[in-house]
Amino acid sequence: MGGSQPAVEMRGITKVYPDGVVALRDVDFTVRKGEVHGLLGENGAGKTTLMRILYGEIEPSRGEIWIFGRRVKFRGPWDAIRQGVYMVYQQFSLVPAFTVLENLILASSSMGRAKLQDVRRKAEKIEREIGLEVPLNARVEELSVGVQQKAEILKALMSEAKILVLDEPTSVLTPIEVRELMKLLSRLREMGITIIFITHKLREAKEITDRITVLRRGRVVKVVETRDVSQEELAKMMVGREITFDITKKAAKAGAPLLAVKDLWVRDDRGLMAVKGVSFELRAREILSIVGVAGNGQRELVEAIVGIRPVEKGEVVFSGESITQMPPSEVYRRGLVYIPDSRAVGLILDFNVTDNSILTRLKQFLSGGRILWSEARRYSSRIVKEFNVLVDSLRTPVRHLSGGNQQRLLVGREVASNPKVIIAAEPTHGLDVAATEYIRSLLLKLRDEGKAVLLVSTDLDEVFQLSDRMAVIYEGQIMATGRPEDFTAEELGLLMGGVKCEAKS
Amino acid sequence: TTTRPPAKKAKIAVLFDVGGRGDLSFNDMAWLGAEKAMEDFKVDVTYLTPPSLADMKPLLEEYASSGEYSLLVLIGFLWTTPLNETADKYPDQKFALIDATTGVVRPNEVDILFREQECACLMGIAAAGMAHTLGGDTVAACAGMDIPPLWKFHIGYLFGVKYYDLKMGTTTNFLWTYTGTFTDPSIGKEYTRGLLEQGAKVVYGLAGLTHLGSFEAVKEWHKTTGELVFAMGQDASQEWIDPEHIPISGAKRVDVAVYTAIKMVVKGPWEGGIITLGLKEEGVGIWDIDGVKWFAEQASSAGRLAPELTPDKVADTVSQLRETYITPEVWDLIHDLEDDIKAGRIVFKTPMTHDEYESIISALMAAQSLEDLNVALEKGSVS
Amino acid sequence: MRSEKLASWRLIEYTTIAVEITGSIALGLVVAGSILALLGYDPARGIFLLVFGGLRNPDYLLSRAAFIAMTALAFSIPLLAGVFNIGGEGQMYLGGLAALLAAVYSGNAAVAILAGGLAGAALGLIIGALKAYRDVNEVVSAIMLNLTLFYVIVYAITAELYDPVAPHESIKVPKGARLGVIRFGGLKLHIIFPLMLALVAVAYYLLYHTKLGYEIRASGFSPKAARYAGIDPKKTSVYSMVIGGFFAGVGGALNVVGFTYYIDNLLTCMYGMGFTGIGVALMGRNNPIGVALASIFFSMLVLGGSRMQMLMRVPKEVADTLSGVIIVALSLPYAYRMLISYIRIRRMVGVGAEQHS
Amino acid sequence: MELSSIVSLFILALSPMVPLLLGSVGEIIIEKAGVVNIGIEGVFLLSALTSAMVSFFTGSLPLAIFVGVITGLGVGAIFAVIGVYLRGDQIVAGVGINLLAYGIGVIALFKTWNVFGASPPVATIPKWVVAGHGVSPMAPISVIIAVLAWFFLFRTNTGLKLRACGEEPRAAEAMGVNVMRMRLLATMLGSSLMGLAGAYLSIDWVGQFTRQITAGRGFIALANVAFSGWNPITAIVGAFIFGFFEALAIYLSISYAQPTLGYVFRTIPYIGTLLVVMIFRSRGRAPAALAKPYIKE
Ligand SMILES: Nc1ncnc2c1ncn2[C@@H]1O[C@H](COP(=O)(O)OP(=O)(O)OP(=O)(O)O)[C@@H](O)[C@H]1O
Ligand SMILES: Nc1ncnc2c1ncn2[C@@H]1O[C@H](COP(=O)(O)OP(=O)(O)OP(=O)(O)O)[C@@H](O)[C@H]1O
Ligand SMILES: [Mg+2]
Ligand SMILES: [Mg+2]
Repeated sequence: MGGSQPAVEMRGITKVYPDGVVALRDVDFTVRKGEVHGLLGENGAGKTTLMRILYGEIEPSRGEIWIFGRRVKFRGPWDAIRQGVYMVYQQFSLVPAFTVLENLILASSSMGRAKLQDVRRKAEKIEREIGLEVPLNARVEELSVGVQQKAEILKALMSEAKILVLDEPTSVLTPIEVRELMKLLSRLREMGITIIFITHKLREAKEITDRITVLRRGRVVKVVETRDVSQEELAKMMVGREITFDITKKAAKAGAPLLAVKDLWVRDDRGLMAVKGVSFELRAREILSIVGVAGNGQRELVEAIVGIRPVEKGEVVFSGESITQMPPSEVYRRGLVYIPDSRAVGLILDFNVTDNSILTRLKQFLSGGRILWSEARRYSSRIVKEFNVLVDSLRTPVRHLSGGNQQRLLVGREVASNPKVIIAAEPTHGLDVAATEYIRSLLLKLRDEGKAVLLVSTDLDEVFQLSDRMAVIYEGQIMATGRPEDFTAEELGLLMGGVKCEAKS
Repeated sequence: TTTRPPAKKAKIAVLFDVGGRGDLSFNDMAWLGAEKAMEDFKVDVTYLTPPSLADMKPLLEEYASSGEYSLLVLIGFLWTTPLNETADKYPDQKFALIDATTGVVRPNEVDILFREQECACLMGIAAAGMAHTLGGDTVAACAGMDIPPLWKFHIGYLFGVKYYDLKMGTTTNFLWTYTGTFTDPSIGKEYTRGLLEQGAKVVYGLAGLTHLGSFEAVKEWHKTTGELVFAMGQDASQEWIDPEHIPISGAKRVDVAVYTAIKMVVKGPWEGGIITLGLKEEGVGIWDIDGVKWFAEQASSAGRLAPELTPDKVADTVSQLRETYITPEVWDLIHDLEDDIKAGRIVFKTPMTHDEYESIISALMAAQSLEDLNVALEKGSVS
Repeated sequence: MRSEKLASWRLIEYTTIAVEITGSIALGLVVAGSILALLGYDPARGIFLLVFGGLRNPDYLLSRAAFIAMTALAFSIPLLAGVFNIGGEGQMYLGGLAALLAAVYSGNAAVAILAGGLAGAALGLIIGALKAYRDVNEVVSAIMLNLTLFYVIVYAITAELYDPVAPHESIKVPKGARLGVIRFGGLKLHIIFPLMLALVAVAYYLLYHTKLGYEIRASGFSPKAARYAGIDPKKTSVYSMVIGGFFAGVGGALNVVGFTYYIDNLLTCMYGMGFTGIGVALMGRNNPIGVALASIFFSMLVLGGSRMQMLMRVPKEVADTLSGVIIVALSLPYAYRMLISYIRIRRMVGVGAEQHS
Repeated sequence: MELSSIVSLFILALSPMVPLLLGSVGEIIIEKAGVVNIGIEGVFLLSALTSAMVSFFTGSLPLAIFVGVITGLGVGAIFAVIGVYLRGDQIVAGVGINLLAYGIGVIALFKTWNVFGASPPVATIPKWVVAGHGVSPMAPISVIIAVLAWFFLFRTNTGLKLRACGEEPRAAEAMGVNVMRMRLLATMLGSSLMGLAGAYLSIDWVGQFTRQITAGRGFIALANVAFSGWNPITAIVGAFIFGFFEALAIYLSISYAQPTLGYVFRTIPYIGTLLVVMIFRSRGRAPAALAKPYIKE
């Protein structure tokens, strides 16, 4: 036996979902003991599916799994956890109504009885050792996404996993947090823990992994040593064609002001003040980014602008008219549209494509209270065509679309109405390279056509790539505004963490 | 050789009201009569419980129009209007309506009614008598819903209690309560507990399955407080259920009514119209010990009788109780009134409206002399 | 390529639904038959009567289905908006009472039905508004109101609105306000059924072709997304309860002006039909057309049960049991779906699965 | 009203409280795991039946209670297989079970005793005497059970896992909870409490089985679940308030001479409960994944 046994060996894995989707075909996947192994691929390539199988959550239709040389058959994650496998999901797997500590107890109790005080002590020890800060007694639903992600990782460390699977763990973290996570992963590797790391960010994959497996449409394209490949090569393997990375941005020639927010104060769901006197102006032909760690009032801010959330104080002016507290449908109609950060909010997943195409624009498809379905269908097929939404039929429930295609539909719907101002929150969250590129160039194109874009993002690459101006938000206040050249990534990271640097505010 | 086809049996259908069989009183008694007729006349009897009131008329039409049945026996007053709207359309179909009347005389319809007051007044005397022997002064009734047959019970029962008071010079509190249900024994039990709290010594069960809870309450009261109290049953003899606490039951011979109707069709003579059954016709009354025993035997053969009991034991216990707690003077009162009624010297009024019912009750409650009781009477007077 | 895939997707979807429904019914009937055999009755005859016995009088069958369809819609429409309306029973009682009074005072059936609908809608409004604006769980308020209304209406009929000639019944709907029959040549059809079809069509139209219907469905699937789209899910849920209440009220009205012409003082004319509606609504997958079919199927079982009782002397309760079995079997669509996909996947993956190494 | 009457009312409130409390605590456990069992009535009925039978034929009360509980457990298991493993629609299955139970109850009555309505009286649990009233030992027992259920749900590892299944089954599964099995077990546990309530109905309160012995109490228990905000301790309050109003209604309708008014008094428990809910808004909310089948693929 000894060290030569691979930690994970999956052989001939085929997975057919109940509705006939073949997610994986004859996949062989091997992870060496103690390495960080990257798993890359487009949206829908089957990465998550493969890992869910490894974690015992779903059964393969065919194929075998070995863990440390032992053939295993997991009936559920509880079996996997007992064998030392632990997975941190793409969507968080925390119970929102519970406190962090309760979630930790829950996770620990699958290995036997977990005593409250023991779990707390152990959690605090880990927090101290690796500098994670998570408030144990706070309810998960009250935490920002970034903190939730930390809670997830804390949970995984508590499980004393020997094989740790991380499915897109960095997509909601700030650069500083990403760096911390990377350091953490290195330390775990030193401790002999095997890590499987899924990401769409090739830079991260390059930085942290030892080897990489690339999946495309359910098949393994290649297994490579990380040091032997470049990011460009990786991208090409994933997509099967050349990818241009540098999106060309023409110089900004900002036009007339379209949207002005004046001293806006907004409360969050718990009734606490989340936006405290924010003011800014957005002009035609410009992309203004609101940069910040998730949960610093960005959502409340944009919801208040479009009228979903009541405004405590302040004013929103759009094209010279006050739209403060105007009903959202009216705001949208006037040409201010909003792409929310969650596809489950922007789309009704159980509705079909046509139904969804008119969600925010229902009034335009009405004639005396009746919905003009033929027009709706025409509109929706236009969106599908124009924005390359891959879909069987307009009657397909949106739930059956992959995330990337859902995002295209969502963005397409909002853009197709020819708005003046687009508020886009995390428009590329979770998308693969190709889809990300598509959405980003679309936003630039819109800007060049004379529209204005308010980009709300936690992804600094995206922010630097797209914005003409940026504003850093921290705890509901704008810390600094400026052009991308005015900031280094480090400065930005500090500002996002609430540390003011002089001269930039 | 050819075998003659067997003589075709007459087919009879018994249509219950929505409650259907299983109420241990009214509907079950009806089925008893049908079963007896089945045996005695070799007729084929089938039955049906309609799913709801809305189904009654269509179902009735369906069976009347089929022409298959010699007689349709309709059990309960819910059939009144459906029958009234159907009977004329099918002159060749015979109908019997039990315990209600359409108020119309038709050649193809016979309505059989009961004079419940005649039984209830005797029960009232017995109840008042027992209450006083038990050292109390309150009698009560646990009734189902506010419907015409119960109005008659109410009037009769109250009449009997007042009659007792005025004859014996006592004052007896009278408690009457509608539980609002015929099917909920737990509510029956709680109402009865409430009545016992208020000092009731005897509780008359007039609520179908609901008053089974009264029996339990009375037994439990005795067990927990050590104070003996009684319940009285109705329609069927219910003494066998708990002979130590149910000394007496009122009879309402729905079985006789059904049997009579079937007999009229099978043996003749058939004559449409309205028949009322009272003490004289033995359509109502108090179950005698033979009746008590017969019901106990039925229960015993179906395995329903408590293991420690036998029909004889039931009969013995009951007659013992009746001897101990219903004194000869009380029996005399009962028999006197019974004779008057049987001889037709006294006829009770049947209230036609709720107002009339209420006014009779309030007049009876206020009665100061025997003459005051005459408000409940159609004919004759008490003295 | 695409269209090919689409065609096969549709085909699979429809065959799956067909298999689900026939499978459920077949499974239910097999179990029901075994119960009959176990109790010593002839299962074949029993099942035959149960299913087809109600067809002897189609006019009656269809009319009877009508008010159940109404109480079913009363459940379905709020459910689509995410509200659990267990109060159809009380809304129907009140609708029946209002229809009776309106019929007596106006002498017009249309007015009576409208009055019934409005009364039910008012009750729906109360439950819906209590939920949306006072956080009172709709299950609590609906159950409490059902029972309260039962006793209040029984009291009203018993003590105030009774018919002096038949005191256990309420005053009657006047002749002119009773729903009649329509005749085509020799065929006659009680007008209730066409009326139900019209109302089902209205419900369908409302849900799938109007703004309000869209908003109801959107709010039910995702209140968050609805709010984003500018829909107020609370207000929408109240509307859905008003509409649901309206249908239940119409159900009560149809019962009174179309069938019984009075309310009895035990409320047996309507008792329980609101709850029956819940099962029927779910059998019909909360789609108005499904609801119409399910209410007819359910009425077939009820009347077939009566037939079985009459001809085979099978107690009513046995028929109820059999209906229960069939309803449980109908709750299992997903099981059939899993079965079908299991078979398909096995076929796709091939038999030699285990030999791979 | 005199003091003694008030004391009486408090004591008389206990009998209706017991089945409501046990029923709603059972349902709370089930719903906390994300399953809704609307078939409370059906479980009540079947358990009432089996324990009445055992009590009648053996006279052994412990055995009767045990069989009632086991009946609840069995029905719960069947329900859970349908509603959890086969992903049947839980509401439809619950409605079906209610119908089925009623039919089975009556069939059993006529197969056993040749009657359609009610079993003969059976041996009942002896009562304690408190202030001149019979009080069932089940009253304090049901309160203790509610407290234990609270402890179980909110203070133990298993309770935490159970609640996780009702809040976020996907996350629970990712943390190693066997969601389906937990839901099965919760349904069985909760249903066995309903079974105990059913046994109480027949071998304690009513003293026999009747075909409609539940009289809609299962639905009121369902309402009490929402009333309590899914908290067994608050459920004690809810069940007691309802029982109190019921006793008050009976007291009033007996005390007033006009008999028909009894109907009006019968509305007191319902209107009273509704008012209480409106005045004291409950803070608890339904488990997030309630009634949603857990589908893995
Ligand atoms: N529950 C499901 N039922 C049916 N098909 C599914 C299901 N989940 C995923 N799929 C399909 O399986 C394929 C692989 O999905 P998977 O989630 O594994 O992709 P992925 O590589 O993780 O993509 P991403 O990068 O977007 O996370 C996709 O086509 C997807 O639509
Ligand atoms: N054919 C399908 N049938 C049912 N559900 C599906 C199907 N395809 C995808 N889904 C579900 O839809 C959602 C999105 O699908 P998919 O996993 O392909 O997206 P994605 O690219 O991984 O998006 P994201 O990474 O943001 O989740 C998932 O919850 C998946 O389980
Ligand atoms: Mg994904
Ligand atoms: Mg994925």
